[in-house]
Amino acid sequence: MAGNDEMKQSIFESDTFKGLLPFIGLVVILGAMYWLTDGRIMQPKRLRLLLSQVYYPMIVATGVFFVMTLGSIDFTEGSTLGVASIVVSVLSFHSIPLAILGGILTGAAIGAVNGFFHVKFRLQSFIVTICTMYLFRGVCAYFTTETAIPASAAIKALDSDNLKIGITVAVLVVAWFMFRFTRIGNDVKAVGSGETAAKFSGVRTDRVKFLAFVAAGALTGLAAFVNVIKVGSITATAGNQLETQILISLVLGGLPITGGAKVRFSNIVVGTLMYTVLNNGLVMLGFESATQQLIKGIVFLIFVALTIDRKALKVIK
Amino acid sequence: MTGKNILEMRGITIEFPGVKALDGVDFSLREGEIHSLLGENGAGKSTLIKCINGVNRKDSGTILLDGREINPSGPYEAMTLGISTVFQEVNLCPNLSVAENIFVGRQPMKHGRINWSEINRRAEELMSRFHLDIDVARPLSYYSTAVQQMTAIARAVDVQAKILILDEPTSSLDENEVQLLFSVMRQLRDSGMGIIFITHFLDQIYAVSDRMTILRNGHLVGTYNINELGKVELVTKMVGKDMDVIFSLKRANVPEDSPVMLKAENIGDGSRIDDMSLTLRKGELVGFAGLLGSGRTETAEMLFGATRAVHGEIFVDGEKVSIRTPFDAIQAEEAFCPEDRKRDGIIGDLSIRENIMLAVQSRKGFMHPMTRQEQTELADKYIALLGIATPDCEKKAGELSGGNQQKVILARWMATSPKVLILDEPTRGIDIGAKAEIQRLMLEMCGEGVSVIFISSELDEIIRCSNRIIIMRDRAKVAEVDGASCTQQDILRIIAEGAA
Amino acid sequence: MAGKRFDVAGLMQSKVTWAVIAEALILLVCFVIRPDFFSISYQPSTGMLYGSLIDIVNRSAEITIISMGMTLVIALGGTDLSVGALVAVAGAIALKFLRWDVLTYTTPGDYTVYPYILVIAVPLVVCALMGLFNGFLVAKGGIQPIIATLILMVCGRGVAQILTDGKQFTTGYSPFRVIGQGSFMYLPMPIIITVIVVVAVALFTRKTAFGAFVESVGVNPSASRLSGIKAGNVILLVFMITGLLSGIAGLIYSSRIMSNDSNNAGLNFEMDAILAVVIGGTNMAGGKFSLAGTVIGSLIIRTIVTFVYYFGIVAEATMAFKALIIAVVIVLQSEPVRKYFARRAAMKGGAGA
Amino acid sequence: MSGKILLKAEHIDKRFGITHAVNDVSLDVYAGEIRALIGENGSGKSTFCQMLCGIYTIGGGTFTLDGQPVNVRNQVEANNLGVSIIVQEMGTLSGLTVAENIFLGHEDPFMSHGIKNTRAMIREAQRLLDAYGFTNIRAGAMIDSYNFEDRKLVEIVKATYMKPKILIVDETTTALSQNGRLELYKIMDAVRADGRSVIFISHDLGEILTHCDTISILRDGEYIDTVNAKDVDEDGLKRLMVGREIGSAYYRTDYGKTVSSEVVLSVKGVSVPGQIEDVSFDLHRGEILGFGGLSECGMHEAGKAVFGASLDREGSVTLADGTPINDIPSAIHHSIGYASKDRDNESIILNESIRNNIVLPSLDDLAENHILKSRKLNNFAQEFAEKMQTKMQGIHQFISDLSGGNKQKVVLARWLGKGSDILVLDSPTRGIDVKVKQAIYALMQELTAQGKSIIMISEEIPELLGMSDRILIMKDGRISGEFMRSESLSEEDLIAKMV
Repeated sequence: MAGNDEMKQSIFESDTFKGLLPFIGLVVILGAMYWLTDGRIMQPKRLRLLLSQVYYPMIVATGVFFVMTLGSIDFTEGSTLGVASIVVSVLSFHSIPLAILGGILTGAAIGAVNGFFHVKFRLQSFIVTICTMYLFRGVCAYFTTETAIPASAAIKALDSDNLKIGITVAVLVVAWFMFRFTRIGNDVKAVGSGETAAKFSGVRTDRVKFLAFVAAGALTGLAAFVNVIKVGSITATAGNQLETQILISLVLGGLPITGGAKVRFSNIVVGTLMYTVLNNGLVMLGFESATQQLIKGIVFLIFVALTIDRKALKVIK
Repeated sequence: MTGKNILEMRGITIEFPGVKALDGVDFSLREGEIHSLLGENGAGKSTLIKCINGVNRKDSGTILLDGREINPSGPYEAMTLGISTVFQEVNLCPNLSVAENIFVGRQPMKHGRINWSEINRRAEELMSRFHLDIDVARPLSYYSTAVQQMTAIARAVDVQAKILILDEPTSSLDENEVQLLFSVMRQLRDSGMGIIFITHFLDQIYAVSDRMTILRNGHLVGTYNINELGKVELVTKMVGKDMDVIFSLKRANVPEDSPVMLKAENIGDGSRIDDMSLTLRKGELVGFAGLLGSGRTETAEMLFGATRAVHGEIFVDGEKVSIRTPFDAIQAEEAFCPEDRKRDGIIGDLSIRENIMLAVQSRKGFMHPMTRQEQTELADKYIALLGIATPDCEKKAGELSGGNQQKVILARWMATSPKVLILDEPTRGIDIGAKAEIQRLMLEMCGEGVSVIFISSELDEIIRCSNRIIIMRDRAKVAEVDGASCTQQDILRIIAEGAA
Repeated sequence: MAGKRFDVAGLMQSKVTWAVIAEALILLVCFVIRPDFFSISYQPSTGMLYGSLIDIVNRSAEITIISMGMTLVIALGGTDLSVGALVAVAGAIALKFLRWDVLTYTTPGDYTVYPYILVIAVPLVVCALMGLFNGFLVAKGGIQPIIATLILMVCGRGVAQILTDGKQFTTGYSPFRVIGQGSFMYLPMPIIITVIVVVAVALFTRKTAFGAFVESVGVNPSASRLSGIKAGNVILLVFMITGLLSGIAGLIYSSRIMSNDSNNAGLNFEMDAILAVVIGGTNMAGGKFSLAGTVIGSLIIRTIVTFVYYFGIVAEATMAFKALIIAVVIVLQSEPVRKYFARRAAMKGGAGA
Repeated sequence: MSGKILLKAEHIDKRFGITHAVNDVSLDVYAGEIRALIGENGSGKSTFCQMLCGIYTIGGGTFTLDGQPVNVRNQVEANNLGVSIIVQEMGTLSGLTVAENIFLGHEDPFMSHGIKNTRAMIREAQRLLDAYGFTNIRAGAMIDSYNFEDRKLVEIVKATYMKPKILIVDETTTALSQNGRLELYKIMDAVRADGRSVIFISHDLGEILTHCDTISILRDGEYIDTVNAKDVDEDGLKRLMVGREIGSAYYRTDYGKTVSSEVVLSVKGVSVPGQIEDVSFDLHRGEILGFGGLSECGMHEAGKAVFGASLDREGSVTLADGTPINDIPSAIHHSIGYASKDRDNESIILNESIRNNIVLPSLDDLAENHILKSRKLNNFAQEFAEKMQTKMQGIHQFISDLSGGNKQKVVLARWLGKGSDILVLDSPTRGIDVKVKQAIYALMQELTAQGKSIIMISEEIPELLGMSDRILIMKDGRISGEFMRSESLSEEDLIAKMV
C-alpha cells in the first residue's frame, strides 16, 4: 500500500527531493545574487562581511536546532543574546576567559529557566519563551537604555575572522558529533517524533527537554561573546528580532517546525547561509528595507510551500 | 424455608445529590433463609443495607419488621430492633479480647463491676456454638480474620438478632474459613434467623443462599429462588447486558422486494481501489470481510466521500448523488463511523452533548444553530437509548471508555436518521458487553429500515449479523456470499485463496 | 455535599478562575498602595470619565479586539503571528487615504482627501483579505499556522511602508480622531468599539454553531471533517475574522496617534494577544475557548502596564515586570499547579463533609 | 509406489517480470500414482504444469518423461509426447462441434485426401463419450450448446482418450458437480491402474487426501516437500502450504505444561489511585500470564505499573534479585519490555524510521564509548526486523507507512533486540489481521520456550484462554480471579469474574 503511494507521489513530494531543496535553494539564491550584483557578492571583501554576519546566528541556530528538533520553539534567543552580551562586556574588563564563561553560563541559566518551566509546569515552550523573552528583553533594556555598555578593548582586539570561524566550526562539529554519534541526537529526535512512545522506550524525556533548552541558552551565550567581539558595545537593540531570524533561517534550511525524525543537521548551515546571503544581496542591490522585507517574505513563502511536510500538522509543544 | 416475611421493604427510594441511589426498591426477607443481595458496584446494595440498619435515611418507602413499621435512626437502634450488621471491614477493637468485643457496650454487670467470668463464659459458649474452640480472653488481633469475622457474628447473634446482615464477609477468608462461615450461617438459618448475604463470589451464592435479589443502578431487577437462575443468566441480570444476546442476535429480515438504498457502480479512487460495485437494499446489513488493507476501509471511505471517488457513480435511494466530501454524504443521508475511533471519530475534548449534536448541526450549517436545550435533549435521548454510562451529557467524551465512545459516535449518526450507515470496525477494542450492544443496535436499525454496511475483522460477528457478506482481497471484491449459509471456514478460505 | 465539594475542585481546575483571581489580586495591590487608584472622575472638557480603571480598559482595546480573533485561531490549534503587522498595514492605508495629498499640503488639517467611508472600509477590507491569505495558506496549503503567518509578519510591515513610501503621515481630520480619542456615553470610544466587537464575536460564536465547529476542528480536524464540517472553510473564516479585527485595532491605534507608524504600530501585539488568550484559559493545543477569559487576560496585561506607569517604576523595566507577573499567572494556571490545588480543595472539602 | 520414475522435473524455473513464479523446482512423478500438487494461489503449481504441456515456455531446467526430454511448444505436441492437460479455465473452443473439439489437432485419422470425414469423426467421438458414460453429450452438437460442466467433461475425454502417459488435471473439480467429479475420479483411478500417472491440482484438500497417493507442496514458487497422503491431515497440509498455521489452530495446543516455580518478577500491593488497588502477583520464568477483564478494570494500568510507567504508583514491583522497578528507564535496563495498547502513541514513534524505532531502547548497548555507529545500528535493526519478518521496503522506511500488524512487529523487534526477559504485551494483537496474529502467537511460544516471561493483557477472551499458562482476571481495579491453564476452562468462567 505504502509502496504504491510512494510510486504515485510526484517527485516534488518525495522526501529525497525535499531534503535536497534547501541546497538547491541556497545555490539558486547565491547564483541569482551573483548574477544580479555582477559577481560583487563574491568579492573577498564582501564575502568577509557576509561571513561576519553568519557566525553568531549560526551558533545560535545550532542550539535552537536542538530545541526545534524536540518540536518545541524558543523565542528567547534575542533577549538571551542581549543579556549575555552585557555580561560578557562587563566581565571582559576582568578577564577574557571569564567573560566567555560568564556569557555561556548566563545563557545556560536562561535556558534552564525556560526548560524548567516548560518541563515542570507542562507549559508550552511557546508561551514560556514569550514570557522570558519579554522578561530578559526588559532586563537588557534596563541596563542599556541610558548608555550603551562598552566592552573592553582587549576583547575587541580579538576580532579576527580566524577566531570566529574557529569557534563557529568547533560548535558545529561538536554539535554534529553529538547529534549524529551519541544517544543525544537520537533521544532528541525521538521526543520530537513521539514523546509518549519515546518515554515508553526508556528515554528520559524531561531531562532531554531540559538539557536541550539549556544547550540552546548556552550556545546563545557563546554567540554573545562572538557578537561582542564584533560590535564592541551593547545597546538596547542587541539581538532584536534574532528569534524570528533564526526561526526563518531554520525553516528555510528545511527544518520541519514540528521537529522529529526528518530534521537534518545541514538545516542549520544551509538555512543560516541562505538567510544571510539573501539579506546581504538585497542590501547590496540597494533595495529599501521595506522592499527587502517584502522580497524576504515572498522567498520564504515559496520555500515553505515547497518544503513543508504536510503530513505532520500538529501543535508546537 | 417457607417462613413468613420478617422484613419487608417497599418502594425504598434514596437520593444523593445528583443520583438516585435506590429507586423504588422492594425487598423481603423470610424467617430462616439466607438471602443474597447482588449487583455490580454502585448498584445500590450497600445503600440498601445502610437503609435497613439506619445509616442512611430513606427518602420514601416503608420498612416493616415483623409487620410493624420501623424507622431506625442508626445502627444502634437497628440493633435493638434485632437487626445486626457485620461489615466488610470488621468494626471491632483488635486490642480487646474476643469476649470483650462480643459484649462491648452491654457488659453484664455485677455489683457495679463488670462480671468478667460471666463475659468469658458466655463468650465461650457462643463460640463453641460455631465449633470454635478458642481462648476468648485473648485479644482479638491474635486470631485470624475468620475468627474476627465469627466474633462479629457472635456479637450479632448474642444481641438476639432476628436479622443478620453480612456485607462481603468472605472477601478476606480462605477456602476453609469460608466453609466454616457457611456452616455457621446455615446453623443460624436453621435456628430461624434471616440472613442477608452480600458477596462478589457467584460460587458462594450458589453454595449457601436460598434466594437472591438483584439490583442494578438502584433499581430492583428481581428476586429469584436459587435454582431458578443459572450463573450466566445471573451475570446477565446483574450487568443488564444480555451476555446471551450475542447468541440470540437475529440478522435483519430483508423482504425480497426491498428497494435498493445504496448503489455504487465502478467506483474507484484512482490509486487504491479500482472498479468497485455494490448494492445495498433497504434494511439490509452487508458485511465487509477481508484482511486489513484489503480495501474494506478504502471502499467505505469512498462511499462517504472521505476520499474522493474519481470515477464511478453512487446512487442513494435511487437518486444519483455526487459525493465529494463527507458533507455531501451527510446531505445524502449517509453516516459513517470510522475505523480509528480516536483519530477520526471522537472529539475528545468536547462534551458528549457536543459530540452527539455535531453531525446534525453540520448538516444544518452553522447559521442554524440548535439551542442548548435542544442539544441537551438530543444528547440525553441517545444517552438513555444507547445506555451510555455517564453522569450527564457534559462529560468530556475523551474520558469515556472505548465502548461508550463508540456509542457516542453511533449516537451522533443515529441523530441524523441516516438511510445508509457505514460502520468500520465498530466493535474493535471494546469489551464484550458493549460489543453485543453495538451489534444489537446495528440490527435494530436495520429493522427500522436503515441499510448498514458493517466492516469487521471478527468473522464470527460478521457472519452472525450480515445478510450478505462482501469479501475483499487485494483491494477488490472477490466474492459475495450469503450471510445465512456461509461459514467462517468458507470466508477464511476465500480470504486466503481468492474466490474458488 | 458532594456537589459543593466538586464545585470547589472544579473551580480550582478552571483557568478562568485563576485569571480572575490574578486580576483581582493585582488590583488589590494597586488599591493597597494607592487607594485613589480606583477613583473615577468626570472631566467636562472632554466629556469623558477619567480614572485608572477607565484608562486600563481604554488602553487594552487593541489587544482585546485582536485577541478575540486570536482566541478563535488558538482554539483551532493555531497561532497568528501576523496581527501586529496588520495593525501597521491598516494604519498605513487609512493615513494614505486621508493624506494622499501629502506632497502639496504639508500641515495636517481637518480634512480628508478621499471619502471617510473609504478611509475606514479599505483598511478593513485589506486586512480581512490578508487574514484570508493566512487562512488560505493554512487550510489549502497545509502549512502550519505559525509558519504561514510568519510570512505576513515578516513582510507585512514592508507592505505598510511601501504603501506610504516609507513616510510617516499625520492628520488632523476630526471624524478620524473620534475612533481613538472620541467618547460616547461618557466613555472613551475604544471602549465602546471593544464592547461591540466582543459582543459581536461572542454572539457569532455562541449563538450560532460556529463556536462549536471551531472547537471541534481544533480538537480533531479529521473527525470533524468526517462529521460533515467543512474544516477548510472554518479555518478560512477564522483567519479572516482575525485579519478584520486586526484592521479595527489598527484604526484605533492610528487614530490615537493621528498618524501611521509602520515600524512601531502593533509591535509585539501578536505576543500580547497570544498571552491574553492563554491567560484567559484557552489551551494552545486547541479546543475549548473562553472569550470572557481572553478579555480578562487582556485586562491583566494592561493592568500590569498601567500599574507600572502609575507607580513610576522605571520605564525600562516595564517589560520585565510585565513578563514576571504574567509568568506567575501562567505558572499558577499550569496543569500541575491546578491539580495540586484541586486535590487540596477536594481533600479539605472531604474533611469538612 | 512402483518405483519407476515416469516424469522427472529438474530445476524448473520461470519468471514473469519480477515475479519468480517457479523457482528451481525439482520433483519426480512415479508411474502409477496420482500425484497432487498443492499450494496457495500464486504458488506456481499451475505454471509448473503449463510449462510441462507447452502452454508456457520453459524458463529453465528440464522435464524428462520416460527418459525422453519434454520441451514442447504447444499442447498438441505435448499430447503427442503423452502429456495432456485439463486446464483450469475453459479448454474448449466455441464454434466447433464436440467431436471437433475432442479431435482438435488429431484430425489425421479422419482425413482422407484432404477431406475430413465428419461423420466418422462424430461416430468415433460419440463412441468415446458413451464409453466414458457421458451419454447425454452428443458428439455432433455444437460445443456452445453445453454448459460449463459438460464442456469440462468433453475436455476430460479429449485429454484422456489417447491414453497419455501423464494426465494433468488442473483445478477441474470445482467446475464439476458431484457426479462429474465421481466420473473424473474413476478416470483418474483407471489411469493409475494402467501404470500411468496423474498430476492433480486442487484446492480441496479433502478431495486430495482421499484420491491422491502422494502430495507435492509448492509455496511462493518453491518446492517444499512431497508427502504420502496417508501420513498427513488437512491441517498439516495447510501448514505446509502457507508455511504457518491458519484457521482455528493458531493458539497453543499444549495443556498441562508445568511452569517453572522460579519467580522472575513480583508485584506486591500495587495501587494507582483511581485505577488499580492492591494488585499483587508473581510472574514465573517461562510463563505466559494472561490478564483479562473489562476495558476499565485496570488491567492496562497494571501493565503500565509493572513497566514503571504509572504516575502515583504505590506498592512495589521487584525482580527476582530484589531490584525495584520504579521508572521506565530502570524497567528497560532490567530487561522489561512493554508493548502498549495504544500502539501509535505509546509504543512506536510514528514519525520515525523503522530503524530508529527498533534501536531506541538499545542505544546504550550499541554505543561504543557513547559513540553510535550507523552501520551497527542498521545491522541491528535489520537483523531484528527480519527476525520478525516485518514487511517493509527497508529499515529506513517510516513506520507510519506500515500496517498495524507490521508496526506491532517492529515493537516486538525492538524488545527482542533489547533482549528483554520480561515482556508486558498489552493487547498485542489488537487490530491486527489473522496472519500476523499467528506470527505473534508463535513468537510468544518461542520466547517462553527460551525462558522468557510474558504478561499478556488482552480483551479477547479466546486469546487469553488459548495462550496463557495462567489467567488473572481483574475487576474494578482488583484481581478478582485466577485460573490455571486448562482445557475445561470456558469463556463463561472468565466472564463471571469480570462482571
